[in-house]
Amino acid sequence: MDNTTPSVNPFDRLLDLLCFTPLGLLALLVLVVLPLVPPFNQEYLVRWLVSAAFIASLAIAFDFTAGLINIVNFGYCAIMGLGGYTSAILAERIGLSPWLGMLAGGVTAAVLGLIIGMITLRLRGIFAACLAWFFGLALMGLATKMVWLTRGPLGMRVDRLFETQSNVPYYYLCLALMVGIYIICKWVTRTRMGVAFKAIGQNMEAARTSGINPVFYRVSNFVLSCALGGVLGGFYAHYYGILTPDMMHTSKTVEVLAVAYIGGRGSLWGGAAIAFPFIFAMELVRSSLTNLPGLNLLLYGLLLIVVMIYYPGGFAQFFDTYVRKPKNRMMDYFLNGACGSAK
Amino acid sequence: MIVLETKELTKQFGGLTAVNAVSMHINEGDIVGLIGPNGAGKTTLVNAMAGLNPPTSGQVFIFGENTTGKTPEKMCRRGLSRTFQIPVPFPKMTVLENVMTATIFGNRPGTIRDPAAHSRQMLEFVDFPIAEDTISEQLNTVQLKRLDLARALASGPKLLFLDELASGLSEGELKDMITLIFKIRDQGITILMIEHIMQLIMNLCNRLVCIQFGTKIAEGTTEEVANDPAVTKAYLGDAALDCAPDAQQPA
Amino acid sequence: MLLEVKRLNAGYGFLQILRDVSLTVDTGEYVCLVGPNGAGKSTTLKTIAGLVTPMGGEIRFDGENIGGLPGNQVARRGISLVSEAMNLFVNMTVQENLAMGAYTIRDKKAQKDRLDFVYDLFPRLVERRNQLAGTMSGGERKMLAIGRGLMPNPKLLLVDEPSFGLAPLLTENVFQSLDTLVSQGVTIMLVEQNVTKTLAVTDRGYVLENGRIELSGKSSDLACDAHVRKVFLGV
Amino acid sequence: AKTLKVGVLGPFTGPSAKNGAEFKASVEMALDKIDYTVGDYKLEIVWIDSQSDPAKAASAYAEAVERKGIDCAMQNWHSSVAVAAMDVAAQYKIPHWFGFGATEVVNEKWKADPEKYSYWGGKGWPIPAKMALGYVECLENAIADGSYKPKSKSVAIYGEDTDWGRSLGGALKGFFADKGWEIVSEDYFALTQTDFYPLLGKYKKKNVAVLAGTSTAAPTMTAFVKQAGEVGLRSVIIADGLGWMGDWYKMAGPASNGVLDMIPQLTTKEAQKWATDIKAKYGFYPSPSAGGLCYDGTNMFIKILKRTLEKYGKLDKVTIHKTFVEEIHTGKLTFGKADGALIMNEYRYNADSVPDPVVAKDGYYFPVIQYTNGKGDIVFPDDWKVKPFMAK
Amino acid sequence: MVEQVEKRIWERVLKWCRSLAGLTVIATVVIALLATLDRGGYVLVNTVVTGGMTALVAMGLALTLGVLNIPMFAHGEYFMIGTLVAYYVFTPISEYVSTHPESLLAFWGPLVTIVAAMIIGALAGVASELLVFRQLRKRSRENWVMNSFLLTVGLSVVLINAHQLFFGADFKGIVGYWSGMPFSIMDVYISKDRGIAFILAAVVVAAFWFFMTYTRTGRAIRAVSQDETGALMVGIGLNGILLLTMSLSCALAAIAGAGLLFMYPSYPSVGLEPLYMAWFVVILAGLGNVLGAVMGAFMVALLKVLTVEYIGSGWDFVVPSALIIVILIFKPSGIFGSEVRGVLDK
Ligand SMILES: Nc1ncnc2c1ncn2[C@@H]1O[C@H](COP(=O)(O)OP(=O)(O)OP(=O)(O)O)[C@@H](O)[C@H]1O
Ligand SMILES: Nc1ncnc2c1ncn2[C@@H]1O[C@H](COP(=O)(O)OP(=O)(O)OP(=O)(O)O)[C@@H](O)[C@H]1O
Ligand SMILES: CC(C)C[C@H](N)C(=O)O
Ligand SMILES: [Mg+2]
Ligand SMILES: [Mg+2]
Repeated sequence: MDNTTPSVNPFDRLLDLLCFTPLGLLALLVLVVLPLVPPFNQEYLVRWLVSAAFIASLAIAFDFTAGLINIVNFGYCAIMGLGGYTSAILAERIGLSPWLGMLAGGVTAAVLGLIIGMITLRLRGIFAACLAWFFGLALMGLATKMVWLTRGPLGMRVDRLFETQSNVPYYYLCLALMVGIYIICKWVTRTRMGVAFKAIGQNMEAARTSGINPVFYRVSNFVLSCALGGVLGGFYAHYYGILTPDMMHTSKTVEVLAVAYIGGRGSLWGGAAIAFPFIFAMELVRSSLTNLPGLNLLLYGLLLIVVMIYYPGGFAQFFDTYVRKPKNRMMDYFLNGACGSAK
Repeated sequence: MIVLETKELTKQFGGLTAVNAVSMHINEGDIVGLIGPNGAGKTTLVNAMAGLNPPTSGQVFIFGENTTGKTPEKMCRRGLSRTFQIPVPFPKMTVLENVMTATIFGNRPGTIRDPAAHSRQMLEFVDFPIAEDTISEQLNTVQLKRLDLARALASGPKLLFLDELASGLSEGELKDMITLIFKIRDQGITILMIEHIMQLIMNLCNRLVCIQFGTKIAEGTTEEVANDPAVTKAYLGDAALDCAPDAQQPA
Repeated sequence: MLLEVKRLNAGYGFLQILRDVSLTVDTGEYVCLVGPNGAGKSTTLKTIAGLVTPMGGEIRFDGENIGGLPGNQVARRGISLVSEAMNLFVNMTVQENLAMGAYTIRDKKAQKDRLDFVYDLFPRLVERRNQLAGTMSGGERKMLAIGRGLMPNPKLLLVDEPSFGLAPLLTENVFQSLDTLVSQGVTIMLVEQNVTKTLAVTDRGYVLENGRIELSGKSSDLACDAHVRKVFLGV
Repeated sequence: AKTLKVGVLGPFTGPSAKNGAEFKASVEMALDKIDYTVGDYKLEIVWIDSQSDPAKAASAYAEAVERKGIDCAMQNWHSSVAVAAMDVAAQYKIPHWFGFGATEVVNEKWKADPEKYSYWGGKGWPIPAKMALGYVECLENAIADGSYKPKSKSVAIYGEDTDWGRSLGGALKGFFADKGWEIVSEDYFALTQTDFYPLLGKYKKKNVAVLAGTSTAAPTMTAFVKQAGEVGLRSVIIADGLGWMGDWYKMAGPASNGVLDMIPQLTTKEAQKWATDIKAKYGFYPSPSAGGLCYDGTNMFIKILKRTLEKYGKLDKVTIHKTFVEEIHTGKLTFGKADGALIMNEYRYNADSVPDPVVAKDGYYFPVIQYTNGKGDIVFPDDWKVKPFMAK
Repeated sequence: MVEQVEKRIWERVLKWCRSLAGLTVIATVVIALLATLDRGGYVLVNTVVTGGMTALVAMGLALTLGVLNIPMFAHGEYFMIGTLVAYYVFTPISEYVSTHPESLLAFWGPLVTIVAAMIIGALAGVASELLVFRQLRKRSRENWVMNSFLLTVGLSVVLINAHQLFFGADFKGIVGYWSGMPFSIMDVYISKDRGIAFILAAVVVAAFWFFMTYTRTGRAIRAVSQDETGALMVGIGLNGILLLTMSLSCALAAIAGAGLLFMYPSYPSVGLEPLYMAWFVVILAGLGNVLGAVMGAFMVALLKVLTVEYIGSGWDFVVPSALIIVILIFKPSGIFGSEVRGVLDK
């Protein structure tokens, strides 16, 4: 909200425009080169990278609703699944290109987001979360029972996006999606819309009497968040090559939610930052301790409990309070950027 | 000129009629007091007029236009603001951000160049005692009410509803409050206030409306209403005698 | 001394509100605590009642240090708080609320006696005994809150802003009830914004400003004190 | 010595973990016997947990290839996993042996690009349509010889809502309809459902003569059978899959008397010894259709490895795949009772059948059995039967 | 005088009938009767029996919501603990009984099992309260509903996987508790297990209701649910009550689990379905409304039975979800109204 000082050089201004700090940019660069350097150039690690980037993107888009307007969209993965199914069905039935399919997935998800947004309008907190949850369950039920369309639990086979067998292109695509989603979300929060989101998330009545139209802002928030989820669903479909109603299950939403909250609600970047180490740690435990099946999930549950008890603000809050206040000016620039906004 | 008028306004909650066919009006430049026992329906009446709880039946006219059932955000754009009996502004925002939100959304886009400066001005205007970067959940009730007032003023109202703005103030602070409300009135803002503190009512208001069990029992100039036996019986008790208007009332 | 508070420090989280507050209340006294907004009056009462944990200092009640005990333990020792927010059980009836007030009394007969006492004091509650507390008007709730505070036959009753948000008629009623109680021998510590009124009815008073006790003395003396008049009455 | 890393794909965690446990036990038993050696190769097992989820299974599979460096793989339980895993196998050119996953989809996919999917060597379980006829014939026979007189020729189809449940249900429906039975209803329920009172009440009202269907989840299937008894249904119940889990009778109890199932029996001495060995070592009785088939599949894989070594002098993914194409898909290499097969007479594949094994009485064949007190007796086909079919 | 009282009661009944709660209850009963006439007695009987069991699970969930203000996602896991304990207690008993059929245990064994499950369930509740929820409560009450909800999500993951790790993933089930012929009501057969489980549920629900309304401790629990500070002020030990409530709620879930072992064998994620059912009920009835949950359980049961009857098996997720969405739209606080403050006010 502050005016930028005129002495800022063009690089910093661009960076600020893209909502990145120098640290954030560095992190992004690391992610970009990661699949090219050993040991990360092995395909299975690239797969882990893809799933981390995927969860990270979902966490950002999820946090856009949960963190900003304080409504937990508990059916988020079902909406993502809707995007995936749309894209897959269009590709299969009318041969639509997967790229357009992903967009179409975004559009259907957005329409559903519009409906859920309109309906939850009158509801608060936990009720809205429950409603979204039951929407998700109903959607999953439909995907299970509309066998003629989705093949139900039998799973729907989808053509993959790229011809190659390598996962690297998928990784870059997903990374690009992640950065794009982050920038879109962050941009929106910088406009007056962002102020409105914060306001209606905190006190609906005061927001309304201050002249904020909650219908418009709440619904647009839902629509954007769901649309992004739908696009990601399209990516999921054309990456894994198979869709089952299970991908819409609550436990999938829980995974996203855990990453977003451990990362730090409302920060947008927290979930993305935490997703990579989190997914890698989980996969490592799982694949190294195969004789103790379930141990990785047990650890993940414990982690969630510990974070929630001792640091409910998540990683972002920790970072903001302890790391982000350096004495040194160079460090300060590095961590906070020249203009002091974002990542 | 009449800035606000209600016709047979009624509001029911389930079986309970909280406001029962109330017709009243407010003239431009007035400070009107709305009094009545606890649970009489004052807050409900104000909510119905401000669009927060649409009335069950009856009509509201604001600046001559029928605004019955219009949403509060639309009312706000038309120049109606209000404070809350139990204020909880945006708890996680700083004091300044709170006011800025109203500045940004309450005024037509483009009319205010520098929202931050405008908001600071508002805080100054209401004499806000605490640093502007305090997170507002750390404020106490009285400070919250003051903040709520600044927020309400920031959206540039022509008509302002105040719901028990002064409860919890000590006698000295009441004096400051009286001065402040006159200052607001002098900006050309018409005021409707709910209040239980007779000292304030008697000093500030030129007209009073008294309701009981949701029904209007008296309306008129301050003296008329305050001396109305029905009002004395229902509301004031002996206390009315203690709080005759002060001599030093500014013109 | 019934209650002796020595150099009490207290606050919320890292935010300290009370600084070295010391005060005493003797059995049968009617004492008031006045001060401007945010001075920490409610915090003082809440700390005595065990709802806020003290950061330092001592609270002696009947000779025993009760500082740091949780609220329920304090209540068991005979201190009752009628809080600003009243904290009624909104989905219980008046009678049930009063019964909860006597939670610490296990003797059925004694409970009955206390109930009769409260109903005598506030006949209005008798009429409403089967109404849900959440549906009562503000003044009735205040009566109920005071009534509930009296149920355990407390040695010390702490009352926080009984007139807050009440219509003048009801305010009058509440003050009269408090007077009656004092005349029946209950020890009361009152916090109230209406300073003139408060100083007129109580015996002794403390003035709290910015978390410190600035003045204390007989209420009639305080009422004439120049500082008090300047701070509270603006004259 | 040289090592050959063999992946074993199975649901080791998740809802079907019990099957995973049977897989694990059977594979270990088979490999223990040869001391994990084939020729001068040491076999090293890499467990690949499918977690009953195709997406996760695909990741885990790829990881096993790249990180743990498996050269070949075997087994699998779920159809949905098979559909996903066969792509991964094709991608890395990993020969995969004996994956279960009965679904027609696998066959369709396979046939669409036989070269690419030839890595999905041979299925461990043929499509349901090839098996389900037995039930209908069994009942028709009984009607013909007068030992079974249904009030009406009506049948209700039920099943778990998965590829497996629907394909078997569909097949049964077709066969029954062909023989002039009336299909009263067709219901598919969630894999985890265990309360069938409403559904069974409906069947009771309609007075259905036969209930026919399947579920792979033991709690589901046993609950269905048990509750059918409780609501007083007198219908003949076909509960395909009831006996697949070793300990099923502990849950189903006497309500299972008279229920029909298709399950290979542990008829031979070796087979029974194998079962007691597993019980002694792992603490549970294995089922012939999960553990037993897996055990046979593993042994057949060992035979394949031996042949490959013989023929090409080395074991790697290329040579093993060559054996698949040249020896198995042509029907040259088979595995039968003489080789020590416990369950089937002979596992044999040919150009027409691939990826399925040849279904025939002397090949891969499930007899129909009827339970009494937890023990199944073959009631069909006639030349194997030990007891006649008995209506309730 | 008597007449007047009668008239008063009559008026109140009439008023209740015209309220949403009354209308839905009446509609439920009417629909149930119509469906029974249409399809036969089993519709009614199944509804009642299924409803009783659902009530047990839902009541515990409503209790944690109402008193502790925790939207419990791990409730199913206490159900799972109930099944697990019951399996390990009952298996030896049933082996003993099979060799000594005349022993008293043939009848009392199952009850012993259920009581054991109840005790362990209560202990599990105590452990979770002490190790998890109290730790959070000590640190911060801010955003409590959401934070505690996430805690329960974590708890659920931990418990499911702990089961998998220590007890394996196989199905640990039994044939049944009581042997013997099924009862028959209205030409519908009900197994002894189901019948007794229903009676058990009815007894527990009644006892629980009595406890909550008439005992000192029960009242204290309700008081805490309505105002924690108020409860402290009148001398109610908050920690004790919270602990008690948690253990009660978990014990209820465990009783349900143990009572239904014959239908739900124990395995790690057995609790998911009961959890969903319980949430359906609790939302339908109103968050935290314990007695409403009992009524709601029967409604959900009817809905389930009718869905299977008229639409088909497997739709019993879609239809209730859709209905609950509709209810939330028109009456967010549920049919019987919500008693939760933190949820409603914030
Ligand atoms: N949302 C609601 N639902 C049901 N009843 C309500 C609702 N809001 C207010 N009421 C009831 O309507 C009546 C009028 O309430 P209102 O808040 O308008 O009183 P008031 O005059 O502002 O009183 P006070 O001076 O105590 O603030 C009260 O009896 C109250 O209980
Ligand atoms: N729960 C809380 N958390 C943080 N700060 C608080 C809390 N409650 C009160 N405060 C702060 O403590 C200070 C003293 O509050 P307190 O309520 O004791 O004042 P008071 O003298 O009773 O004032 P009033 O006349 O407004 O009731 C205020 O500045 C207030 O902001
Ligand atoms: C092995 C089969 C009988 C069952 C397996 N679940 C499938 O889907 O094919
Ligand atoms: Mg009011
Ligand atoms: Mg106070």
